[in-house]
Amino acid sequence: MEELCTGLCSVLTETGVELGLAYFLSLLAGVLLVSGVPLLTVIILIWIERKVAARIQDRIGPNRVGPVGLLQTIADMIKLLSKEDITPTAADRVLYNAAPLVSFASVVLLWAVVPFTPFHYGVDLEIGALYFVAIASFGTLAIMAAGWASNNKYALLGAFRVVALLVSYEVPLVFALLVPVMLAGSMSLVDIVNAQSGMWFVVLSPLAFVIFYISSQAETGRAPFDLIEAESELVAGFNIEYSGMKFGMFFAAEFLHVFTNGIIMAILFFGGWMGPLYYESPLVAFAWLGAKGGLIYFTTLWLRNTVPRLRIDQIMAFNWKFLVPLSIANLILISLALKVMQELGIAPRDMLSASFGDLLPATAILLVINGAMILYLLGIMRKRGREARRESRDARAGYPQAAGAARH
Amino acid sequence: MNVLNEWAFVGLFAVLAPVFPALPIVIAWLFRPRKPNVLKSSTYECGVETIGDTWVQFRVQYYIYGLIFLVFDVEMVFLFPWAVAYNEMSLFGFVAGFLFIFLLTDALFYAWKKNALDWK
Amino acid sequence: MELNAISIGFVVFSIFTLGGGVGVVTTRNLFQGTIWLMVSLFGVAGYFVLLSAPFLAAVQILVYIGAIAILITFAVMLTRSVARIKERYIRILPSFIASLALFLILLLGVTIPIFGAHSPGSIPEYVASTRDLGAALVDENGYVVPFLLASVLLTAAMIGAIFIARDENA
Amino acid sequence: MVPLWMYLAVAAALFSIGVFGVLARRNAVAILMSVELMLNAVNINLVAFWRYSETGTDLLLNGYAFTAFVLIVAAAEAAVGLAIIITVYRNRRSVIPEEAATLKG
Repeated sequence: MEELCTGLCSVLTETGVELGLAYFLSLLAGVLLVSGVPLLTVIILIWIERKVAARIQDRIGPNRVGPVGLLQTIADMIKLLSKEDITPTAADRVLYNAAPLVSFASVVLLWAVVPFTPFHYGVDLEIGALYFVAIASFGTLAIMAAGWASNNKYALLGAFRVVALLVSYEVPLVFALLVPVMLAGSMSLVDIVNAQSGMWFVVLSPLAFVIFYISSQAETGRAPFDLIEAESELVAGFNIEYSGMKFGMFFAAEFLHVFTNGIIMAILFFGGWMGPLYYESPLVAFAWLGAKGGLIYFTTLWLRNTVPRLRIDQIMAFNWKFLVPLSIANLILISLALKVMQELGIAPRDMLSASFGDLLPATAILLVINGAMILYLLGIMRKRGREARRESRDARAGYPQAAGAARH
Repeated sequence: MNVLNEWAFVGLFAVLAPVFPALPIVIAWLFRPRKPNVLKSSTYECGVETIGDTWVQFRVQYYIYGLIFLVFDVEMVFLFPWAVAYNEMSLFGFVAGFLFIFLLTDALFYAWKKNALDWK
Repeated sequence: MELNAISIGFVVFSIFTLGGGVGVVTTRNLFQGTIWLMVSLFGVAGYFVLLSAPFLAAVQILVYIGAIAILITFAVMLTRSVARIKERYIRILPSFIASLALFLILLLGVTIPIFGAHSPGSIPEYVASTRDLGAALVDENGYVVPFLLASVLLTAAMIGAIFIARDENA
Repeated sequence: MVPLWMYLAVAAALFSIGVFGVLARRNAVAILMSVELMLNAVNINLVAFWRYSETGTDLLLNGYAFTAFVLIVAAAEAAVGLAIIITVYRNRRSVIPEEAATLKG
């Protein structure tokens, strides 16, 4: 993006445009180019999401508008445009209208730091990874504002539950995010990708990836954490009073957020644009990123359409009593092991220049540690599962009538 | 591109980002039908006029989750620089960071033992 | 002050900061007050960017908009009758005069001595990065003691606040 | 670049707004928010002085690190302060500090 901006800037100044204006125009072109990517993908994403959901549920999905239903989203948009937009009289008008804008904008803003290829990105901020977390917090505030501004008790209750869920799962998310930052020794997303030239971080710390994956599934409000859209419990949640295009914006923001998280995970743990022949052409690099992100995105859809929703107390207990301690333990163990290895000279201190061979001993040791932790966790889960089954069996034995009711 | 130019890009991005969702909403505002009536624009409830206020009593548990989250979030102010400097750090620096995390884990442990983590 | 990206940013963020601040103290509705507070603190984050401290800006947004705003909202909802009562301001005129006088004193006492000093040319080119901060935080000659004390403070705050806020009958 | 005194002037104004809020508001939550404004005015000053100090080249991090510490203290203050407000509200159904002055002799 840098060459493009400077190039455009110099072309414009040669044609006689004032320097400041030329600079502004080239910056604007860069912004439009980068933001075009998420805006175009969101249209396709909605189609993909519906098609995948349909296939998993043994349906066909949209297939009428356009070839294989590709234009269904356009048709939906036209429908939403013609819908009456109701603003409740009791609502706080400014916040009510601002909330969907902020919600969508906060997701689009994330794309400013996404490195598409080694040389094509919006900006390479020194604090890229932190930017990702900070911008996402605008989305949380937007949900809170939407729930409050609707002046509806269901909306407010829904917003409260969702916000409690979002902030809770942000803790393990950030602790898992610290692992790639620590390994790469930088928060810049470009540096993080480059540091994976020797070994993908998912190999060095699979547990961090799993924690990040689960919490980002919760952050986007997807099943099994879909309290945002808990239709059967809260009428519709925080967006109950929204209609027409404003509702559509919350909807589009959620879809885009899921895909954005897939891309971010590909960057943080799967080496971003890295892959065979990525240096041949930026298109190949871009394709690698898209393929990795798309694959992760597909698994989140799969999960969403397969698992049932958890109760809120289960969700909270799972987060605070399992995921948070686990993510802290993971961070401590990984950093301890790596530091000891660095002091002994087994592991390199600079991931950027480390080759595959340099990293092999460190990888093996970290994998063993991770494997031990996973085995230990499976042991705990098995014990808890056995206890839960025994409890339910005892309950059934004690209350035969209740057991009968449960069986039918 | 120096640091501030990067942020000029982000700033412009931030200005334009809300415009993208605003455009369809404005277009919809131009084309949409307008047939408001009192019933339609009233608050969505069970059909009966709300008595009193929307405010319902919230449980204090929300605040406690928010509080624990706040403490862990603020911790990131120090943990991110620590993680960035990790590779060049001596063993002493690592132990300091380790103690930092350990002390905060204590607080989480306290909350757990006091059943403050349960959704009641 | 010539017209460039920095001066435009400065003006915009000043409007955010001060406008938000005025909004906080004049809005009676506490939820709207929280939103105004966030507008103001967003402006402060913008200043941090202009002052080449982007890490602090990101952390400012993360901590205030991500966490403190949520916490204040939860507290407002828990003490819910507050938002309904018509809060009367007290001592408006004396408070206004006092704060105005304070502003003038600060302006005279702080601004005049450094007016003209630190001309833009003398601003250091290189600024410390996040890595420098991280290294200094755990350096024995740096901030390792405050670093650990901050952890103790946070632990104490969390334990204390949970102890206070918990329902005794639960 | 913007001269240093402009940052200080804005910080002074923000601090004064915060002082006005603390003096004139009666609601404890509003007072807490005003205190946050004052703390942030201090932070602007710290970062501005850090940036404009001519010794910035030898990596003096004092202003930078201090701001981070102020942020932490502000967060701890908000957490404990709000917890106290909630408890006082629960016991006395009021969030006006003057009405909760039982400890005063």
